[in-house]
Amino acid sequence: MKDTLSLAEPVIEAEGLNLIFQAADGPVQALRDVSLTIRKGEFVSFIGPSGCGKTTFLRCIAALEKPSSGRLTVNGLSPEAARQSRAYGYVFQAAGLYPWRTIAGNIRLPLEIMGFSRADQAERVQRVLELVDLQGFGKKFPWQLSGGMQQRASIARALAFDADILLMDEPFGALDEIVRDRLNEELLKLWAATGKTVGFVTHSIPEAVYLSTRIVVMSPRPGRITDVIESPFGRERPLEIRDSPEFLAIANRVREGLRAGHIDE
Amino acid sequence: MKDTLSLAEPVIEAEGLNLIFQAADGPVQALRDVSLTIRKGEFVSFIGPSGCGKTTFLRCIAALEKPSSGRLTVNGLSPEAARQSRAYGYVFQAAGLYPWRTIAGNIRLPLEIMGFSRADQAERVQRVLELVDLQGFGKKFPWQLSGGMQQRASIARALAFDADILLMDEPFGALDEIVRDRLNEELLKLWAATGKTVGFVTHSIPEAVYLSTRIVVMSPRPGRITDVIESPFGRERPLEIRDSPEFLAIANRVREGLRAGHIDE
Amino acid sequence: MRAWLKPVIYGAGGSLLLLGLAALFREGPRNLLADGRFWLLFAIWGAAWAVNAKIADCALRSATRGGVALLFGATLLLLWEVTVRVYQISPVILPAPSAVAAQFVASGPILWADFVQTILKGALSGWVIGCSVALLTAVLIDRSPFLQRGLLPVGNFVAALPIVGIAPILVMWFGFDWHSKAAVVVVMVFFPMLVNCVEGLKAADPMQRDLMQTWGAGWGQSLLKLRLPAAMPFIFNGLKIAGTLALIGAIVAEFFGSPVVGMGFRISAEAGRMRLDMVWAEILVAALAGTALYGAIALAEKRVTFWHPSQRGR
Amino acid sequence: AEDVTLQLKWVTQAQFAGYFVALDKGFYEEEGLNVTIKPGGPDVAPVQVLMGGGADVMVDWLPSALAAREQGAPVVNIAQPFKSSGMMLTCLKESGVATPADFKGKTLGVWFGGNEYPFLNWMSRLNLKTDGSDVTVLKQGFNVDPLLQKQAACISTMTYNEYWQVIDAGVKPEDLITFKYEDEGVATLEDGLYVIEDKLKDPAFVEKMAKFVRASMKGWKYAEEHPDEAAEMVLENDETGAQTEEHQKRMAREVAKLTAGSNGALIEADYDRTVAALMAGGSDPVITKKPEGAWTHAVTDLALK
Amino acid sequence: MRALVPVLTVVAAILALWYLAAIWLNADWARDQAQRAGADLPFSELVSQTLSQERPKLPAPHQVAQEFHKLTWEEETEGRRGFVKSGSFSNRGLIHHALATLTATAFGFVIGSGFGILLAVGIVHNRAMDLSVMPWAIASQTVPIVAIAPMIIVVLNSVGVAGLIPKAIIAAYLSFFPVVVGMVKGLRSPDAMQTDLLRTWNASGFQALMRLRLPSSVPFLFASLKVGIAAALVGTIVAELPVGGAGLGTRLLAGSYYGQTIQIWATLIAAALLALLMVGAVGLVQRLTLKRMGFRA
Ligand SMILES: Nc1ncnc2c1ncn2[C@@H]1O[C@H](COP(=O)(O)OP(=O)(O)OP(=O)(O)O)[C@@H](O)[C@H]1O
Ligand SMILES: Nc1ncnc2c1ncn2[C@@H]1O[C@H](COP(=O)(O)OP(=O)(O)OP(=O)(O)O)[C@@H](O)[C@H]1O
Ligand SMILES: Cc1ncc(C[n+]2csc(CCO)c2C)c(N)n1
Ligand SMILES: [Mg+2]
Ligand SMILES: [Mg+2]
Repeated sequence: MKDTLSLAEPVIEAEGLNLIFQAADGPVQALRDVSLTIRKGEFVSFIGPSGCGKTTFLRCIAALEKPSSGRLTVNGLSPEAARQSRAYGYVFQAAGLYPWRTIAGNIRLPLEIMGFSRADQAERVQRVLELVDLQGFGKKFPWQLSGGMQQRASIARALAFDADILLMDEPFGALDEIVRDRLNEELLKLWAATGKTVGFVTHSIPEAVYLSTRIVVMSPRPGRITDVIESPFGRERPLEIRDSPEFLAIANRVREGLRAGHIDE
Repeated sequence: MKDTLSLAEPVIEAEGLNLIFQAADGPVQALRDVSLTIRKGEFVSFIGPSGCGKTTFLRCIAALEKPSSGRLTVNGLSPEAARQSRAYGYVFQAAGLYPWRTIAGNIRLPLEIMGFSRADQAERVQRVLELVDLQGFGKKFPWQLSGGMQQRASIARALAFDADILLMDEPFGALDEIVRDRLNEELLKLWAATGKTVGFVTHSIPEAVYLSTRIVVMSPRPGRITDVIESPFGRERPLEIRDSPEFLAIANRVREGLRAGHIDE
Repeated sequence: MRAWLKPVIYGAGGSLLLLGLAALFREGPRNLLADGRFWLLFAIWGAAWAVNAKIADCALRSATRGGVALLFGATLLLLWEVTVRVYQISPVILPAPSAVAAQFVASGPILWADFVQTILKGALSGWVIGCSVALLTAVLIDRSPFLQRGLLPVGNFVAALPIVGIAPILVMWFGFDWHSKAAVVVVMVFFPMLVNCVEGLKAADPMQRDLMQTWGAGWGQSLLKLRLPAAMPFIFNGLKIAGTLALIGAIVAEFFGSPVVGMGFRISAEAGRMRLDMVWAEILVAALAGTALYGAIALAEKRVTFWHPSQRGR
Repeated sequence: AEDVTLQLKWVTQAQFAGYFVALDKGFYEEEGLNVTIKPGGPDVAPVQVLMGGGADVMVDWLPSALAAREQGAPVVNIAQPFKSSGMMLTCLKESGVATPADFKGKTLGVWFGGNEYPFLNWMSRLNLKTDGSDVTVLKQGFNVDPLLQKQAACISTMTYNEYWQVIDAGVKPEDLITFKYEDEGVATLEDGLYVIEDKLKDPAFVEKMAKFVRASMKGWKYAEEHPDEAAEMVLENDETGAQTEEHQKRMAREVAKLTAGSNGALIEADYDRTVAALMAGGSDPVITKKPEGAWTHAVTDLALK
Repeated sequence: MRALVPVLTVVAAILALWYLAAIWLNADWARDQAQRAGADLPFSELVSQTLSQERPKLPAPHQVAQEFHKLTWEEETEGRRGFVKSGSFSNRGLIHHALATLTATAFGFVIGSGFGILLAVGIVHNRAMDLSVMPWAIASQTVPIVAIAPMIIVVLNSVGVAGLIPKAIIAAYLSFFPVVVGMVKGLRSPDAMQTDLLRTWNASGFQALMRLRLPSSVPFLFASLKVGIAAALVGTIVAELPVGGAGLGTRLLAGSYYGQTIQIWATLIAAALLALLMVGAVGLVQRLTLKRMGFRA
C-alpha cells in the first residue's frame, strides 16, 4: 500500500515555502521553509500547537493566501489555476454558513455554482445530510442549530460535490466522541472508495493516527515542519486498530513531536 | 470532600425546566423536564451528543434564554437578578471576539464595563494573557490570530474578572492535547484556589472525568438529563489519576450514557 | 432605562419643542412662562407622552404598534391645532390642521390628479430607474478595479450636482411634463443608492468570500449568491433614503416649470395665492405617499433580510 | 432714526430702482428713516413676510394682494408708484400666432404664484378655456427657455426684463410678436406698496409710511431721469453679484416708462378696472366679492402735502 | 495617485461624450438661427457654432471652464471687487458664494448628523420612540422642503434669526434622515453572540452602546454620513433661494432667471467640487477610523 502511494503522481508539491504576514506591529513569519509532497490518494494530517501555521498552509494550498516565497503546485498547476478548476472541497475551522440560506440551501450552494442539475442537487443534499446525521434539519436556518450541528452542516457542504482534494481544518472539533468516531469511519470509507487526496488539520493525536497515511507535525514561531510520520496501516481501518501497539507507538511519536514544539517556545 | 460539597449551599437550582423554541416550521423542544442542583464550589461537566441542549441549558442559567416552564434560581435569585449582580463569567462555543478591538482590548472590555481601575485592568490583562499563553499577542486584532489562539483569548476574557460562576461552553475544543492538558491543570488550580462554581460543556470524556466533581450526561430530541455521575476524586488532581481504574470506570459509564443517547434517536 | 428618567426626558424634549414653537411667534421665554396658553400646550404634550410611553411598553402586537405612532401623530396635530387657535396665528402663515383636513376632503379630484402626475409618473419611475442604474453602476464598479478608482470619484462629483441647478436644465432637455421630473429624480437618488450599494458589496465577511473562492465560483456567481445577499441590508437602506428623496425631487422639479397639474405646481401656485390650506393638503398627500412607499420598502426588507441581526430577535 | 423694512417682490433689479436710489442718495435718511431692503425671489411670498412681521411694507401686484386679502391677510395699498403694466405675452411668429384669436390650440407659458390672474382674466375675456381644451397652459420657470426651445408658442414676459432676454438670446424683434396687456385692455395694477391694515390705525405709523413713500417717490422720479445711474445703484446693492450692467440699465429705462405719470397716489379708476377684471374671471374668479378697504389715500395724502 | 490614470480616463471619456452631446443638443438652435438669417450652414460651421453659443442648451466643456476661470481667478485678480483690489472675495466671483454655502452646509451637517445619531440611539434604546418617532421622521422627509423652506425662513426671519442659521437648519433637516436610517440599522447590527456576551457582564445600556453598538455601526455610519453631507448641501442650496444674499444657491437661481446656462454650469461645477471636497473629507475620516479600529483593508 505504502509503495503504491509513494509511486502515485504528486498532487500537492511545496518547496521552501515561506509566508510572512505584514501586521501593523511588524512582520509575522507564519510559515518557514515548508517543503512537502502529497501524492494522489494520500490522507495527510497536520498536527501542531495552535498558531503554528496549519491553517495558513492549508490556505496556501487552496490559493487563499499567497506564499511570500517558495514553490507550490497543485496537480502541476498553480494553486490559483487548480482553484479555478474546482479541485478543492474546503471545511473551515469555523462553520461559516450563510445566514440567509437554510442548511439545505447552504449545502446546495456549491452545487449550484458548479452547475449540477436540479435533481442531482436534491439527491446529493439528501445524501450528505444523512451522512452527517442532519436529516430533517435541511429547512432550518444556521442560527437555529447548535454549534456542533453547524459544524456538521459545513462538513456536509464540502462533501456534497466530489472535489478531488479535500482540505479540512479541524472539522470535528465541536463534535462528541461518538459522532466523531462515526464521522471518522464515514470519512475513511469515502476516502477508500473514491481515492480522494485529503489534507486534514486536527488536534486529536488518535484521530490523526487513525485516519492518516502520513502525519505532519508542525512547530510554531515560525511555523515549520518538524516531523513527518508514515503510517503502516492500509486503506481498511477497523476501529480496533486503535488498540494495536503500532498505533500506540505512532501516537507516542506524534506526542513527542508536539511536546517538543511546545518546549521550543 | 464529597460530603462537604453536598452540604454547601446550592448555587444553581433547576426544577422541571422546559424550553421550547418556536421556529418557523414548528416548535422545537430543546430542554425537557431538566432538574439539577449545583452547589457552591462544584465543577459540573455537561456531555451529550450535539444538539442535545447543553448550550441551551447554560444559556438559561446565564439568563440569556428564558425557560418556557419550570423553576430556575441562581444564588436564590432569578437568573436575571444574578446576571445583574455580575455573577457570571461565560465562554461561548465560538470565540466571539469584537473585531474592532485588539486582543488586550477584548480582554479589557468586561473590566471596563465593571469599572475596574486602570492599573488593575492592565495587571489583570497581563495575568490572563500569560495564563493562556498569549503574552505578546495583546496588540493583535482577532483576525490576525489562529483559531485556537482566538479561543484562548476568549477564555482569558472570561477569567479576567473574578466571577463566582464560570460557565464554559466547549472552551478547549480548538486546542491541541498539550495545551489542553496545560489549561485543564490551570483551570483546576484556579478552581481549587478560589472555590468558584463551574458549569463546563465538553465533548471529551477524559476531560469531563478529569475535571469534574459531577458529570451530567444529556440526550437529545428532546434534550434531557439521562445520567448524573459523581466523581470520587478530591480537589487535588494530578494528571496521573487519568490512568487509575476509578477513572477508567467512570469514563466507561459516561461513554455508555453517551452511546445510549445516540441510539435513542 | 430607569423609570423616572422617561418623564424627565420627554418633558425636556417637549418643552424644548414648545419653546421653539413659541419663539417662532416672538414670545420671549419670560412672557411665555407667565402665559396660560403655553401651559395648556405643555399639559397636552405631557399627558400624551405619558399615555404613549405606557402603551409602548406593553405594545407587542402590530395593531397597537400602529396605535402608538398614530397617537403620537395625533398629539402633534392637536398641539398644532391648539397653538394656531390660542395664539390666533394667521392662516396665511400657518393654517390649522382642521382647515387642511377640510381642504383635503374638498379637493379630492385635484389632489388625486396631482398625485398621479407627480408621484406615480414622476417620482416612482425616476426612483425605479435611478436605483437600478445605481445598483448596476455599483456592480460595474465592483467588477473592475479600474472603474472603481476612476468612476467612483467622478460619480460622486456628477451626482453631487445640486438639484436646484440640475432641475432647470433637465426641464429644458426633457420638456415640461413628468419626464423631466423623473430625470431629476434619477439624478437625485443615484448617489445615495450608489454609496449604499458599493458599501454593501463590501459587506460579505472574509471567510464567506474565501469559501466562494475554494469552490472556484466566478465573479458573477459570487456576486449573485454571496455579495448581493450580504449587501441587501445596505441596499434597502439606499432604497429607503432614495424613496424619500424621490418625492422631494419630483415635487421640487415642478417648481422649475410644469404643466398645470402636479403637486409641486400646486404647492408653488397656491403658496403664491396665499391658500396655504391647499399647500398643506398637498404636503399631506406627499407625506402619506412617502410613508406608504417607505412602509412598502420596509416590509420587503423584512422579507428579504430576515436573517440580518437587525431584523432577527425583534 | 426710525426703522423701516421693505420686502421686494422679486430679486434685486432695476424694477425696484426707485427704492435703491432713495437709499443710496440718502433720501430716506433725509426723512429720518433707516431703511432695510430685503430682496424677494420666486420662493418668497411677500405677504407672508409682512404677516410674519419680517417687514413693515412690501412691493406687490394688486391682483395677488387682493387674493391674499380674501384669504385672510388684510393688506392695504398705500401707494402706487407704477402707473402702467409691463406685462405682455411674447410669441414666436413662426408658431403661427398673429392675433389673440390664434391662441386656440397653442401652448402658452404663464407665471403662477399670484402672477397668473391677469392672464386668466384675459383668457376668460377671450372665451378660451385654460384647462387644455382651448389652450394648454405651462407653468413657466424663471426664464425664457420655453420659447427659445419652442416648448411653448408664447410666454409671459415683462417689457423691462424677459423680453430683452429673448432678444439677447439672438431672436430678432421681427421674429417675435408681442401682446401687451395694456393694449389688450386687460392691464392690472402692478408694483404698489402695501402694509397691514391694523397698523394704519396708529397715526405714528401712517406718518412714518408717509415719509417712506415721499422719499421713495423722490427716488423714483430721480431714477426716471437718470436711469443709468439708478442701475449702477441697483448693481451696487445686488449681493448675489449676478446682474449685468447692460441689462439693468436697459431695465431702468423701460421701468421709467411705467412709473411715468404716477405721483405715488393710487388712481381709483385704475383700481376699479383691476377689480372688475379680477371678478369677471368666469367660472373661477380670482376674487369672489368686492374688496372693502383694500386701499387708502391716507398715506399719500400726507406724503404729498 | 493610483487613482489618477483611471480618473483621467473616465474624465476624458465624459468630456468626449459631453462634446458630442453639446453638438447634438445645440444644433437645433444653430439651424434655426441660420434659417432665420436665411443662410445655409455647412457641417463644420454648425459644429463650431454649437460650441460657442451664448445661451447654449448644453454649454461645451471649454466654455464652462472659461467661465469658471473667469468667475474665480480673473474676478479675484482683476475685478474691481476682487481679492487683489479689495482685500475680500468678490461677490461676483464664485469663491465668495462657495464659502458661504460651505459654512452653512458644514454647520447644518454637524447639527443634522448629530441630531440624527441621537435620534437613532433613542430609537434603538426606547420602544416608545421606536414606535412613535420613526414613522414621523419618515413623514417629515416627505414634506417637500422647498415648499416649507420659505415659510421656515420667513418665520425665522421675523424673529430676527437670519443669515447662516436658517440655511443650516434646512441643511440639518435634510441631512438628519439618512443618518437616522443608517444608524438605526447599524446600531442593531451586532450579532446575537456579541450582545449576549455583554449581557453576561451585565453591561448597562449605555455601555452596550459605547462598546458594542457604536463600533459595529461604524460602516453604516460612514455610508450615511456621506449621503448626509450631500443632502446637507442640497438643503443649503435650496434654503439659499429665498434667503438671497451670498451662496451658490442664490447664484444658481440668478443664473437661471437670466437663462445664463454657462454661468449655471460653472456654478454647478463649483457646487459639485464643494460636495466632492466634503464627501472626500468624510471618506478620509472613515479610512482613518477604520484603520484605527483594525478593520481589514
Ligand atoms: N434559536 C433557535 N431556534 C430554534 N431552534 C434552536 C435555536 N437554538 C437552538 N435550537 C435547537 O435546540 C437544540 C439544542 O441546541 P443546543 O445549542 O443547546 O445544543 P448543544 O447541546 O449545545 O449542541 P452542540 O454540542 O452541537 O453545541 C438543537 O436541536 C437546536 O436545533
Ligand atoms: N491575517 C493575518 N495577519 C497577521 N498574522 C496572521 C494572520 N493570520 C494568521 N496570522 C498569524 O500566523 C500564525 C499562524 O496562524 P494559523 O492560523 O495558520 O495557525 P494554526 O496552526 O491554524 O492554529 P490553530 O490550531 O490555533 O488554528 C499565527 O501566529 C497567527 O497569529
Ligand atoms: C417663477 C416666476 N414666477 C413669477 C414671475 C413673475 N414676476 C415676479 S416679479 C416680476 C417682475 C419682472 O421681473 C415678474 C415677472 C417670474 N419671473 N418667475
Ligand atoms: Mg487554524
Ligand atoms: Mg452547543
